[in-house]
Amino acid sequence: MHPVDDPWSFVTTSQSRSSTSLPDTVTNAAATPEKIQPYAALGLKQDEYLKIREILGRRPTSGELAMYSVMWSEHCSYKSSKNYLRQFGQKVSPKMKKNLMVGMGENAGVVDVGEGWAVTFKIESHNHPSFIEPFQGAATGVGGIVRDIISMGARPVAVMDALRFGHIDDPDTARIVHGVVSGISFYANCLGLPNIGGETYFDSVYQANPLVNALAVGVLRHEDLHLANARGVGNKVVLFGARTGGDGIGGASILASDSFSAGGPTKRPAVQVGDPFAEKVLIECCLELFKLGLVEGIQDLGAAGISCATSELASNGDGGMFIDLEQVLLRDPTLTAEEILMSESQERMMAIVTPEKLDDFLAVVAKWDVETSVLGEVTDTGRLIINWRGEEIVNVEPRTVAVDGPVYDRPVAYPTWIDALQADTTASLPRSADLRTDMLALLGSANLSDKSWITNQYDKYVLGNTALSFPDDGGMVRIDEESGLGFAVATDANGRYSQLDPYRGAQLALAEAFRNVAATGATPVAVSDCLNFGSPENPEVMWQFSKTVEALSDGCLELEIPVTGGNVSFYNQTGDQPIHPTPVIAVLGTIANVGRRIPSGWQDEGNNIYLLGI
Amino acid sequence: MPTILVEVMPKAEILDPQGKAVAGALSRLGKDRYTAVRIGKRFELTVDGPVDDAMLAEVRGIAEDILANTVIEDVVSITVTE
Amino acid sequence: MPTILVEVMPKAEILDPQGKAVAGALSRLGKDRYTAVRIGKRFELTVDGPVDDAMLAEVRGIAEDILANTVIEDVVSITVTE
Amino acid sequence: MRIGVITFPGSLDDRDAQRAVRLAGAEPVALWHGDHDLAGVDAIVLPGGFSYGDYLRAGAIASHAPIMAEVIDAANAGMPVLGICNGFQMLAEARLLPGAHTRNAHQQFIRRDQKLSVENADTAWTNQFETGAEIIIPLKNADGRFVADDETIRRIEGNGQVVFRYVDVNPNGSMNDIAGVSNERGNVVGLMPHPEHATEPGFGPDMTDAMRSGTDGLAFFTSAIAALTRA
Ligand SMILES: Nc1ncnc2c1ncn2[C@@H]1O[C@H](COP(=O)(O)OP(=O)(O)O)[C@@H](O)[C@H]1O
Repeated sequence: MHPVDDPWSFVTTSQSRSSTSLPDTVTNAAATPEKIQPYAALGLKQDEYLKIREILGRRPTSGELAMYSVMWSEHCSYKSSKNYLRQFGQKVSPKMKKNLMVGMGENAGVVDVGEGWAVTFKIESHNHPSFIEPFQGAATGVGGIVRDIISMGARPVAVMDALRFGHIDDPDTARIVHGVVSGISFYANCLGLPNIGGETYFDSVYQANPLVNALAVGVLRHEDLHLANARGVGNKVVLFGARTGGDGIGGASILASDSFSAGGPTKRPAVQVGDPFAEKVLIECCLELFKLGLVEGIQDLGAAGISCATSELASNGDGGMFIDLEQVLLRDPTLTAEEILMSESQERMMAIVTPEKLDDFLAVVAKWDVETSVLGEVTDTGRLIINWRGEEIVNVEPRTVAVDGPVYDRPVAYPTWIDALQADTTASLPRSADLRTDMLALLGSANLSDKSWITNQYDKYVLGNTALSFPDDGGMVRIDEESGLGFAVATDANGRYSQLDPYRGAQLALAEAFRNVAATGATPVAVSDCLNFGSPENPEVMWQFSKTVEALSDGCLELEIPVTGGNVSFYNQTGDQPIHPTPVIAVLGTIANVGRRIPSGWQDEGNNIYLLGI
Repeated sequence: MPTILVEVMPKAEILDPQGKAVAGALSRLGKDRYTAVRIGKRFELTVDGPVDDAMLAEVRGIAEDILANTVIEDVVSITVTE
Repeated sequence: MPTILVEVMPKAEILDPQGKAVAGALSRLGKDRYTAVRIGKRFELTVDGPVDDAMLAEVRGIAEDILANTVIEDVVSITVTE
Repeated sequence: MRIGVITFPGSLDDRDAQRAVRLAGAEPVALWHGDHDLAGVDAIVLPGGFSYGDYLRAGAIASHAPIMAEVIDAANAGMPVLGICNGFQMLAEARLLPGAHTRNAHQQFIRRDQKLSVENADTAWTNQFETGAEIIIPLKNADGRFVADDETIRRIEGNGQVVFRYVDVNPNGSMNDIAGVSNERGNVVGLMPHPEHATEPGFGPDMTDAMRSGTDGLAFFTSAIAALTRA
């Protein structure tokens, strides 16, 4: 039994733990309803815990509690944002749906770009891990978003990074900036993905809460589209890629849904370490599996690891799955069942494979030296059942874990300070008599300075298709070498505008990204967004959030381009002080022939210069 | 001049991709009696003057704060040679 | 299980920019009694079964051929622990 | 003319090298590190990337790949072999080329459009250049600092084995500004910059007259074709 005052006793890596310790079984859970469980330390509220007991008709086993706690975390369940994000699916015109092959809800949205090609893209945050361990945090952020792209059946072809750091003169800023930039450089360069653009911005509101948002784009032929579902009774559930270790255990709920001050170092879970080489091999291996038609469904393992992959695959498929957790290949043999369920070890994928194709599947995986194990199969029980050492430790309806988590209508309050902030216009700023001084101050400011010290650490040449990148307004990549078909992407955000007026700030960011894509010569076709906010439990933050989503969905309807996916990152705050609301908007465009791109910068002597707009 | 040797290894529970790659290479070359390879760092600090307790304490601090990243690495030994 | 420890250092005549960078960082922090810092590698090979002379000879070969590049590095020690 | 491009786990610019071979007028042949088979090719390119993550040392683990036995035999028999970036590191680790590579002096990955001088236009991969020509080729690496002992440096400088030198900026601290070297016979050449990324207008390095227009890399591949045609 776990004493309440040490709720982490089953998720630490203490040496004393014996690897033969008996797991908490379903039978045991039914027999010991009175057992006290550490739900609060795992980030669950009391009513959420009671809800789990109600769903199961008994107390959860420790394994089930681990699964529910990570999957019902803000990070995985979108419990505070779900009610708002619906607007992206509601405010749509027929034109917005026309080229959409996969919309929101899957790992990444997919857009038909013609000639039998499709493009998938998504932007995601890795803010909190990047503060704790900037290099590995940023590196694994790139790794995670790239796996989302592979799991759609696409070849990843480009990345971008939107970064926000604290004040440039703060002593801690250098640690974070250089760690983050070299982490992104290391991981993406090593994967062979060109970096085609991004943003870098310094402001003290991000001091102890930097924003590291990574975007990846992939291309695929229409017939290669894959989805994350487990269908076909008897089909095998296969885990492949890196071995499972003690990385980021509890990370999904603790790292991503609480402020840093809570917890403290003793409970701080191990950070994840990325291995881009393993991921590169995994990409090539997956693409070969797709080409040979050897997988029925596929899902990457990110936050919440096996808990997430099994419950999501089962929910999106026939509903039943049996897993023998002992088949998971471990890096650390002392891991407990609960730790294996929660581990966030990187560079892993889960596939559904028919029994007839299993041998061919294993042959391809062996060719790439990727480790694999068959964990179980799709069943018709409607339950996700997980065994460990011959005992049943999980028996749940998968949708209750992955889909029907709690949804909150959090209180919303208009921030009273905003009127004063808006009233404090530039009129009150001192005017300097000297334009030269103002100009020099601007030129010397961190946010307007040249970013090539960052972009020079990023490979833009690899794959040979980069048509535009820094210092252009948007990145552009050729998809088809024969026809010249290509896509362009730009990301933009302005937290200061959003702080002043979250509705108009979000629309300005959307409009800027839209313009940046249009300015390359491409036609904007889709949006992905990463919404970085403070705590949703703060009604003023929730108001900012509600205005932002309303603004984006209205704006997208107006511009007639759909939101195909994105990410919400809450709890970006230091103590009680939230960051500025920072929706980072990525717009994707298409262009029939990248040869007709329009670079930024003066091109030829004698060209005329025009200023357009109002 | 005396040299202080600081040795740093990746924490046991943290993935060591380098070690993994070398272990794989060894087994592909038919050298398969090595069940694991882990790769750490070896720092040689050359010191001007004698090494006393105060200096050793300072090195201990440097090792934890600068030479190792204690989020993912452990300082496994500090020794003086010569 | 026994562990074989192989230690590799950059050759003395080869510039070690990483070591230089660390030395620079130390002196900027006011820790200026360190006249040089050199950074090498520490390999821990876990072995299945006892370590005999044949195995040690094999490890010596592996160290020279794979673990170190003898154009720029020296194998400075091979020891068995546990 | 068939030019093989070997893919290792972690190779990144292999398809780019194949494209460059095609643009230069030869037939690219994909080769696999795990095979003991050169498929009858006339020349070989070891492409750029991070084989085995560049763990241990860049190129070190790949230099022990099965196919390297055949590459070493072919190189010693006079077949043109080009190592680009990671391929250069592998050739050095395999001792087909002199010297070694360490981390860039400034400790960071660097990508830039690099000016080089062609110091020796008499190799299998440079015969379409003039000696002394200045070319612009993209460079991108983390472990690109060429080092060797004094004796070796003296020898390769004396033999004309220094094939390329960095001009204006030494991007990684390489000794004597050395960007690329050859073996004594001149059939094996390795360099850190990436000629395959300067072969297609619109996707190459910036040149003084137009952005992304550089195609100075094509001559590497046409040189190999010329060397083989002459042979
Ligand atoms: N973190 C980053 N990653 C990749 N590219 C970046 C990053 N920061 C800035 N850039 C690129 O550098 C160029 C200049 O950026 P910036 O100074 O923000 O100009 P702008 O205001 O025109 O976007 C752009 O092409 C942008 O994409």
